[in-house]
Amino acid sequence: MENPTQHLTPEEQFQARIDADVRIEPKDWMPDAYRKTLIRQISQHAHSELVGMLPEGNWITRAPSLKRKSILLSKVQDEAGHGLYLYSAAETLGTTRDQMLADLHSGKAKYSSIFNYPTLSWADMGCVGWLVDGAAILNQVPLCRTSYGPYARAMVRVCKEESFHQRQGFEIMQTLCEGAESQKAMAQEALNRWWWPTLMMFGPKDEDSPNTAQSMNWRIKRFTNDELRQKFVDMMVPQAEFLGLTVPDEKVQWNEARQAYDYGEVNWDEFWAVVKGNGLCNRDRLGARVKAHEEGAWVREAAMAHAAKRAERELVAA
Amino acid sequence: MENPTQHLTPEEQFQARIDADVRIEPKDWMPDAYRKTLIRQISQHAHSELVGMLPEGNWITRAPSLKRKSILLSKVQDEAGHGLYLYSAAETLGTTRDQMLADLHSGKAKYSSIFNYPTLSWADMGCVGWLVDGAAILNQVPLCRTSYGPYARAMVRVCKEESFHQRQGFEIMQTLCEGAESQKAMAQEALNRWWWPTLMMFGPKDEDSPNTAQSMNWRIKRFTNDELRQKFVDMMVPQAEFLGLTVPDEKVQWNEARQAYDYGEVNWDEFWAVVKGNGLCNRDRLGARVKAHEEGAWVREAAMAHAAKRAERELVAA
Amino acid sequence: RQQLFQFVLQLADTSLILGHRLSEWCGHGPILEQDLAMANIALDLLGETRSLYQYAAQLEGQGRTEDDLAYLRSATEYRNPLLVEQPNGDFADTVVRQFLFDNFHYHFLKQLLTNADERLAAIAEKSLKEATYHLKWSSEWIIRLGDGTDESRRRVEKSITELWRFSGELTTPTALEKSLQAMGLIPEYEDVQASMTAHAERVLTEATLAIPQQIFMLTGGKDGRHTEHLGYILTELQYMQRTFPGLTW
Amino acid sequence: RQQLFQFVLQLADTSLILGHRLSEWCGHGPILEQDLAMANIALDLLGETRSLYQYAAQLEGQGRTEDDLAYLRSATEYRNPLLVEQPNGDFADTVVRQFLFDNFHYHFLKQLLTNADERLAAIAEKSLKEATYHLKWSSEWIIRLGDGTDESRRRVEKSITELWRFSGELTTPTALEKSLQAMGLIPEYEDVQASMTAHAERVLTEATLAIPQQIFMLTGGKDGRHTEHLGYILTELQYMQRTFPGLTW
Repeated sequence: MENPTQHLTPEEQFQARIDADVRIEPKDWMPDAYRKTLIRQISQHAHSELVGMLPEGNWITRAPSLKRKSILLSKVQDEAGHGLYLYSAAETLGTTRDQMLADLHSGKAKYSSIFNYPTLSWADMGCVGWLVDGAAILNQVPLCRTSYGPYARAMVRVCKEESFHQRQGFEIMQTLCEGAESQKAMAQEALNRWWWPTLMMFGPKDEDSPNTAQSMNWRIKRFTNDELRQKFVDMMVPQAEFLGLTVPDEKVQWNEARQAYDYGEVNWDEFWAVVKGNGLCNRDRLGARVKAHEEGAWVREAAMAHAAKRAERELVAA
Repeated sequence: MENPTQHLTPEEQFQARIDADVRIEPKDWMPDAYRKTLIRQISQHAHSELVGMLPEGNWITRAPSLKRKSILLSKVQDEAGHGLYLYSAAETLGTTRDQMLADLHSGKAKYSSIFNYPTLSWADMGCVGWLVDGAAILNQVPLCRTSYGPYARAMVRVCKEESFHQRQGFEIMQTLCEGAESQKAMAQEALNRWWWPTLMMFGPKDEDSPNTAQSMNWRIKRFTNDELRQKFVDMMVPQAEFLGLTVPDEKVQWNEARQAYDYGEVNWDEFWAVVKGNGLCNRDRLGARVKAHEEGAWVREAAMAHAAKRAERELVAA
Repeated sequence: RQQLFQFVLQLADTSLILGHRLSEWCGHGPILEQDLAMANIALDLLGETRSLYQYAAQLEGQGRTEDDLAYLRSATEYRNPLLVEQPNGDFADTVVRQFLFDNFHYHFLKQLLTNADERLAAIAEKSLKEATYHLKWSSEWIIRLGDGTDESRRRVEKSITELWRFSGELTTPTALEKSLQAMGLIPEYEDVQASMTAHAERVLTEATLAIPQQIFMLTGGKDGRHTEHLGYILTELQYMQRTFPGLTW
Repeated sequence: RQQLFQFVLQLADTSLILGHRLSEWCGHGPILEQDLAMANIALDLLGETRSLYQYAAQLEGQGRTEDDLAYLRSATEYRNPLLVEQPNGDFADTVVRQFLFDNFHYHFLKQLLTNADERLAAIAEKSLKEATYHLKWSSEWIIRLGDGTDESRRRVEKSITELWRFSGELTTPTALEKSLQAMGLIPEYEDVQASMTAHAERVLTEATLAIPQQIFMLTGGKDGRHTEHLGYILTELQYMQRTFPGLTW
């Protein structure tokens, strides 16, 4: 019997597999643009995990109890782990971690802009977990079904841990909101600072996001930015109410017709400023990473030199 | 009429001036040993001011009130000033600040061992002022009448400020001792740590101090170590009693016959260990100075290069 | 009155944090004479801080003291501009930070001399004398470093690139400042900015350095949105008062 | 019981301070995998800290909690040996500090397994598994750095010179420890030291490094006489609890 796909071009065969929800694996043929887009997307995600260690790492030494200190350190450690899975997933597409890091350090590669906001109080550890991880999960859960196999599998592990982190963040907020007046004020102040930046995490409005169609076609993106942003608002507004906190947007109100919350307009000038490197922490974040990398060079060289010596000795002994 | 000193050797003439309490000035002839001893002594004193900035500097950022913060910063600044006078005084003997600093950094030149003890609580700011400056004053007041003019004049300024600092230190202790239980405990704990090290500031016992005789002969030392140590104990024990604090030496008691306080034996092993570089802070102190000097090299070079350019331009313009 | 209180607090926080940063150099400066100079500037700023907090406490009228205001407010309650909380870095960073601040401080205080609020004018008068010296010190060092060695030039250029973006906040009025300006209680920043630009151009030209152009200016500190550096300053600054509340030292 | 309380507190302080130091690396390590490894060791030490403080609180019987013991004691009340409060320095400093501690920790815990005090023996049993891995990690890094490049060798030698003088305190019994040893409640340190020396010789030989000789050993931390580093650790560690006493987080 004739194979129905044999007259198709490789591109058509590729798209047919995607449309049939068959996973693409490293050795499969794939269009260059797909490969490049994925490398950009996965490495950007990996860099976000790496840079994302910094705003939370900022409070490890000041966590208010031994239990919270352990939980926070453990969470940041998980982020390092996510970074590792994701760099590995990206490497299956023919790049290297060194190359990806070089692109991060030169500013060529991006990471999530949310990490260019500072963490100024302990309540920020709550907001980062509750809101930032909450937004990340909405972005990421669909990626567990993304078309590229290694990425999808990495995301399954990442999402499992992220939802755990999100619960921990919510629990920090809840403890504050059930605590003293000073704690509740701290929680509200943090929410005021983090609300809008997390809405920006879903990216520009759909009309300003020209690559969405292609990415959705390739199933490396499954919802539009505005769809996800709406989902987020609908999820978070009731949670804020539950906590007794006020979302800092006067336009937030339930729209019975849409069965969704209306909300105000994001400050897109701020969004683009931060993307372009003009956030409060862009330089400090990238500076910290570059410093760690440069000051660690001799350690990496030593480890390689020792491994080489050892391999040679084993060869001689064999 | 015949000059009665004209048949004397230069050495004898020099000693005659000293014995007559006539000041030696930079351009006067002096024996090499006198010059060397003085350079060693003055530069050691200058280094002590410089290194002495560190243990107190350690609490400037943590001072408990704005007033105390200002007083402390001002005090440490005075020490920098003392360093300057003393380096200048030493330079009149034909050395340079660069040379003296090089000797400090190489470990060849010493500084007062007391600064190798750490400052661990705010009460240490009290003890350093009250006890350490108190001991320094006893050592230094006689030096206002020392035989070498520039040194004696520098010491007049230094002593005036030191006694001001000592009063401030005592006042810190007094405030603590009149304060809460926690403050009084802090004061006692600090006294426990500082008492013995300050007794060591007067140097080894007379029998182990072979250079004392020559120095006294040259009038660059006017009392023996043990004489000064006894004076210190006699002065401080009643002050501690006044504060309601207990000197950490069970042997301290008034000796009616001697009209002085008896006191216990200093731990000379500890004394020599710290002198030899094995105190708790020797490495950190010297390390901090070397670091400041090395990291400041480019600044000093820039200042000199600019001054040279400017001088040249003025010459051309003239 | 409440607005004036907030503004005086902002000025006090600013002097305190910069003075604190400078005091971190104490004992670690590149030249003993400059250790003295930086301690001196720090002391002047601390003196100004105390006058301002004392006045603020009086304006507030809630019985809080200068130390309560300095030691018992959180990072998000602090109102200093971002510039002054930036780390000391190397000596060039410190000099550039100081120059940017002094240039504002001097020209701002000058305008404040004729202020409608007499107490503020009096504080300004005392501080202006000191600020005159500070600006001279930092301007001269900009010139020395810019027109010194290749290394010093490279370093000071780097510092300018890093820190210039914090200078705009000084003369960008917040809602509070606009309101006080509208009441004529504090000077318009356009005038201050014009004098600052003229002075900066003169100094950078003499230093053979270029004035940065088209810098995106960061703001937020005067509204309590700080960089992460401030938190660490406060852990040290406030540790004793937080640990032993209500005691006399 | 009071003495055992003091000793358990000393062990808890030790794990806490070292864990805290390691946690400072988080996000700044030389290799992502080593960020993970150091965070892991820090987490193990924090876990041990909590078990120990909980036990100490119970021994004391005054109703203090683990957090009270960690967050509301001053530097001079802390009883950790000086080694663990030393700054992270470069990666070689951290590795050498860790190696010196792990070598003690592992051999000490091993002796503690058969301890008369069952609770302490139980904590030791759990921690020993972790300490085994820690010692493996730091020993392997000593070997890699010693027998790596010229630079890594130079750095690790410098770290050994700087830090070895803090190793003696670990096995120099204080009055408290002597008293507990006399009661047979904690192991004699001679045995621990012998195992440590043997292991250190094996590792340094493989690393082609010399064992330092005739080092003057610094002590004091276990009696509350610390270096100045501890104070700064505590300003950060304790800031929140000092600022908001008695709250739940």
